[in-house]
Amino acid sequence: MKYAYYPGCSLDATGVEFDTSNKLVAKKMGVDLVEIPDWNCCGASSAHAVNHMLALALPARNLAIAEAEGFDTVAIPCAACFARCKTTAAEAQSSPETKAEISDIIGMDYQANIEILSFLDVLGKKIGLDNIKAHVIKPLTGLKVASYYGCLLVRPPKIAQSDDPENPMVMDNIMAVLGADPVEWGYKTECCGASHVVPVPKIGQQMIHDILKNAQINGAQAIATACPLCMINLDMRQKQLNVQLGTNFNMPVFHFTELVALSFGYSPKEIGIHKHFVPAESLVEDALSTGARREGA
Amino acid sequence: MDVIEEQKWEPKILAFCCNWCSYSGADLAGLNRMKYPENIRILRVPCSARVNPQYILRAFQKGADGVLVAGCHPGDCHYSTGNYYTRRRFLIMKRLLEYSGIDPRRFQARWVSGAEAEKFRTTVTKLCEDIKAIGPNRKLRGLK
Amino acid sequence: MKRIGVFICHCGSNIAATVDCAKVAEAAKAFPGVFFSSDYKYMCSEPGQEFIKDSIKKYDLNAIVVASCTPRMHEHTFRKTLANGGLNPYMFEMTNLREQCSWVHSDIEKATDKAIDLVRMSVAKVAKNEELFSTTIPVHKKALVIGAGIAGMQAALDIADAGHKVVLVDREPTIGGKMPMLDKTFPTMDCSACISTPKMVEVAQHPNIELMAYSEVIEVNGFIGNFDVKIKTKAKYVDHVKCTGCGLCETKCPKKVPNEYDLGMGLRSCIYKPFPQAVPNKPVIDAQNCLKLTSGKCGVCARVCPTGAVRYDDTESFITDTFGAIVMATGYDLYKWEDVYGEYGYGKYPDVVTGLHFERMVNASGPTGGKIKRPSDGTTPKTVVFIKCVGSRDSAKAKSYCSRACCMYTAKHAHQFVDKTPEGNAYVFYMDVRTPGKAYDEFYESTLRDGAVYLRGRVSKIYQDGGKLIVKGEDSLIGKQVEVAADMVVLATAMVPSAGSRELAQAVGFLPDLNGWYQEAHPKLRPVETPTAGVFLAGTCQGPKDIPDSVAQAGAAAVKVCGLLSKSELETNPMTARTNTTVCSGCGICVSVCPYKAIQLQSITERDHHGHRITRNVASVNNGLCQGCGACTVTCRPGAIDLQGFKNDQILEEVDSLWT
Amino acid sequence: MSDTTVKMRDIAKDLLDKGTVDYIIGWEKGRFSNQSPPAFITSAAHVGRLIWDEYCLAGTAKYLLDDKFPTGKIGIFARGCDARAINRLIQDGQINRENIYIVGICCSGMKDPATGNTAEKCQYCTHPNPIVNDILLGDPVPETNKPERFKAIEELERLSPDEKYEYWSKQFEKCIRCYACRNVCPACNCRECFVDQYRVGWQGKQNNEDENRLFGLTRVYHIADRCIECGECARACPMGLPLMELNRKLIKDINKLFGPYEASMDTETTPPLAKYNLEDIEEFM
Repeated sequence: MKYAYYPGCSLDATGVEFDTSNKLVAKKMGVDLVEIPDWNCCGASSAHAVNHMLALALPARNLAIAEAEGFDTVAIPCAACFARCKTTAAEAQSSPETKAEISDIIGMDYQANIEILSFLDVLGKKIGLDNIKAHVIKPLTGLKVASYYGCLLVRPPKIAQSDDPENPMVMDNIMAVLGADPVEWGYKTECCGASHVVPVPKIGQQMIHDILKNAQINGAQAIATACPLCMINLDMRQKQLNVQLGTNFNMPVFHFTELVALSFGYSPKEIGIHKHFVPAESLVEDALSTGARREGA
Repeated sequence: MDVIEEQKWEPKILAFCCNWCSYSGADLAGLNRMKYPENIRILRVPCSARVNPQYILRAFQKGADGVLVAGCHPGDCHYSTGNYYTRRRFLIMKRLLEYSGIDPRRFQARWVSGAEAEKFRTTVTKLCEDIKAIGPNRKLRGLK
Repeated sequence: MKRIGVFICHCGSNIAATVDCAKVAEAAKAFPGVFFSSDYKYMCSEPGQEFIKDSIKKYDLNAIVVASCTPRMHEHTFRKTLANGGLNPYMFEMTNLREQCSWVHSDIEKATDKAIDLVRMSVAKVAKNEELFSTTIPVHKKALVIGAGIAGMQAALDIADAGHKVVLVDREPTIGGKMPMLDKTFPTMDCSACISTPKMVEVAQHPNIELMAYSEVIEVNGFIGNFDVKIKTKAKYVDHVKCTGCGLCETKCPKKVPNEYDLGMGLRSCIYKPFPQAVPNKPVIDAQNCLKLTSGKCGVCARVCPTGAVRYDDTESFITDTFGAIVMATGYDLYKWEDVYGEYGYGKYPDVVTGLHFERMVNASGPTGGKIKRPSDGTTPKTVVFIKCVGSRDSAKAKSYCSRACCMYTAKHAHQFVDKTPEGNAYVFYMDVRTPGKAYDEFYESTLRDGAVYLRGRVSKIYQDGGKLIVKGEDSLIGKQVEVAADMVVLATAMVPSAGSRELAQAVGFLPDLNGWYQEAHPKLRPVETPTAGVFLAGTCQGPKDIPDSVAQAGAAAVKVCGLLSKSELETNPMTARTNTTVCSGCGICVSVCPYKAIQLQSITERDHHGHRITRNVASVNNGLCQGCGACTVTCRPGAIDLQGFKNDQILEEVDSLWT
Repeated sequence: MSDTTVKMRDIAKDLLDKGTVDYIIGWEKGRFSNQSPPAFITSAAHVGRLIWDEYCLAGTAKYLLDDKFPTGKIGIFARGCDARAINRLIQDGQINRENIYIVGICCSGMKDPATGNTAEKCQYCTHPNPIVNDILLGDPVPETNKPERFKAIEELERLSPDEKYEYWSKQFEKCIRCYACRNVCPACNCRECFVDQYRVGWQGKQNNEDENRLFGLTRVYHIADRCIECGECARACPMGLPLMELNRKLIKDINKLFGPYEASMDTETTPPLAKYNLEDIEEFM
């Protein structure tokens, strides 16, 4: 399998472990990820609020390059980038005029026929659970994970085309084959408030709080995310929350591919677990060791 | 037709009306003493689905200046589904007539319920006006 | 050779004021085939009719045209006049000079010209008329009612009380349908079982009603007055003649399984009656679960039965019977919300239940003995959220129609909950509150006074939060998001046609509407008839209804049936389709368009032009079924199938007459 | 001699020898090099007459109507168009599938004897391979749905009513009412055609432009949802009326109005005018 790979800005910065783990996992699975040459920011979280055509043109340029490079599929880890690219494709496909206008703006011919996959799709749909299971050498036995999808991977349903907008399962299923124990919880697809925490912290913090709380109530030891924005939001702000709202959250949060990479035998260090705000190594070590013990037994 | 005839020409329009809706709609127009042009000749059929598209050709051939087919609204057919067939048949026939060069305004199909006296009146009045505007039909006329 | 008489009616001044009747009569004399033509003041009057009869004799007329009012008014009158005058009543055509000429025009000259044209059309048509004779078909004075819910029972009782035999079929082991499952009925709050079970008993004891529970209609042939029906009775494994219904077997049966009647909330034995007041009050064996029937072991029930009524070797049995009329009363099912409403948890939260579950819970004879308990842990809920329009009025996900009864039963549920749980809170999420019915809105108002909180808005999500169900929704009146931590959620799920009702409709010979409800023959004027003559509708099979409406409609259907069964034979309308077999090539297109399944291909044997005997198919019309719409005639390219009274040549003559 | 011809003869011989069929309908060489009219081979001795070349224009299926109640099986060579014609006759209840043995031939098109170019009926052929057969000759020919076959219709549609009328008047004044179009048409399988009926008087017998037109328009409506586009009518017309421009107009509209439909691709599908859809487009409000 050979995919064009669009990391997006976050994976160059706050989400670097996501990038690392994606590549490690892909390598192990024999998937060839080719970074789109000269890619630009997709404008997520801001462009669409400012200028509609701009919001379409930015992702379109990256997609057009990928098409020009002869790729038929692009893999996009960041949920926000994914959503913007899917939206762009949908609008271009539905209206030749829009497509023409976009092509005109970016000065390239955008076909809008390249397939756009989130990393969940890549693992869940393309690579497949059996295939993943086959590569698991260090199962995360008993690790109680709350799979968190956020909004952009499932909404709007017609565009995101996730497995189920109300109750997506693809990440839960992946966690299960890693030997982890996905918990049943209610905040899978609630918004993490990423775009609120800065302008109106009160609202944003409450949203984060609700998510963490619900995960906690349902017995999760950790949260797995599929979006660098959600990740940073849930991970980085726990301390702040504890101060502001008098809570005492200490819930490790992961990029879901980090957990996959771990179970594939990569060390927490090479993945970058130590870079997390909420310390996660110990939890991981425990999980891995229980796994090892069970294996031994 | 010579000029004199042309001047006193009055169109003759044949209207096929289904017994249960459109024909009683026309009756209601009468009960309400609504006025509409004398050019309409109503031919009563049990259901608009009884109207064979060939009759339309025949009417034009014999000299009709316009033809109307009227039936119950879809869903209200006395025979439950008849007018659904009517709809398909005349969607096709309308286009065939147009294709063979008949002015589309000369043939119309309309749903007129037993209560729609007003709709019946306006429909036939409009039809008459249209046809007076486009003049006598000389197409499809048998060489008599 | 036709000798046509034309009679122009003045209708006092109604016609004469605008149409020169004498002139029309005069003009008619010149029309081909007209031997006599005259005008007269009132054709429909006694002397007017005498005038026609005398003229028939005097001028030896054999076809008549009367130009007066609309045939929808007096066609029948004049047909009788012809009959009395010694002519076949169908040698008659009527010209509508009043409603469609004199009343709608004012220019006398033009109106008169038009009148002449209209009469010419009638003359041209009548010249092609043929004598028609209506035949009669016998009526079997016995009715079949399919479905023994409240509607079916009511229809059966009304028909039976009128003195007709009725066979009442239900596929369940007991009759009664859903009404006995309910606790109380709005708005009067009287006990549902207390008013429905006596009806069940009445049905069972009625001398004119033959009850066939645990049975299904599997085949219907024939037509109005003569439906041949095949009915299957499932294997009961209990001889209901011997069985006294003592119930000993039920108490001794070792295996218990979830009770369908309690929607799985309670248990029943494998030899069981669905509920104590079941009718017939005798058990059947559930072959899927019975140890004896599945594994050959056990056999306890047979051993304990004092009358030896248990028959493990019982098999399904079939009967065929002939009925004059059929009443469809197949009722409804609840929409499977679990399949589509992920936001409500796809049914994975035990404490999210349907209204029917709630009915069983509050029902004193239900699985919880009338105590409202959470299915998950049996505790008493303090906060209950009711969600209306689950599946109804939701074209995006489910059904676009309104299920009509939910607003009221939700109000009832909310009332019952706050009533039984003084310190409890009831929240109702609604789109609209629709209470069109006697004392309905008052009931809703009282529920509000009881303290139920109505929130106008949809619920976007339900999720489990520890022991609580968090219900996130919108209060669109204050434009705020609301969140309720509930102990239990009750969904008012949509009504949908009962399973298998489509297949049954097709067997009987008509098609359901888009949503699968049974289509009435006319939405306004024939609401309890179906397009198939002799088949009538009662209750929710025709569309969502509450109990009073179902009962009322059942009564209406019963009256239609009684009207039909009061005749010993039906006169068929002779103006039906008929096939000219020499022209018919048996292509069968007409068969597919007939709304009444009145046309069938039938093989005939004849000699071909080489003198060989050949057998070929031709269309044959069943006059009992044909209603004379003529849809078939247009599909027939050579006009082999033609409509008596509106034959192709008649209509073509009418058309031609206008311009010749 | 093409090897298809050889195969044809072998199969025919085999079928006749074994008595599988009483006779077999195919083509033979005609009087002129550019003619290969239909042939009826009744004995193995005559299979040598059978031929397959670029002039086997005539349809074979319609002949089955002349022997609707055969004593034994009838063999028939069928190209794509003939196969659909056979389906048409079966669906219209005229013949029995059990009574015929179909030797399918994948057909890459015939020549117009006059010009030597591809015959018009073949130029627009959408199903060159027999969709129904008991045995198949030759390799399947790639199929395309030839949207260009509606081009002529679209051009006509663009004309004004008077221009249209003028165009068709010119055509119908040529018509000599020989009914060849009807006689070759597999959809025209009535026992008694409306136009031959005297009693009902569907239509005048005079041969003039308007009666001709009435016949033409009525006929095309009669085959509206059953025409298989074999193009036989236009081929058979001695006066060269562009009859397929009428048939294809209706086919085009039916597809546009009631969804994709090709007549006689099977023998079950109810023709569009014999059914309805509650959601059909509404122009008569």
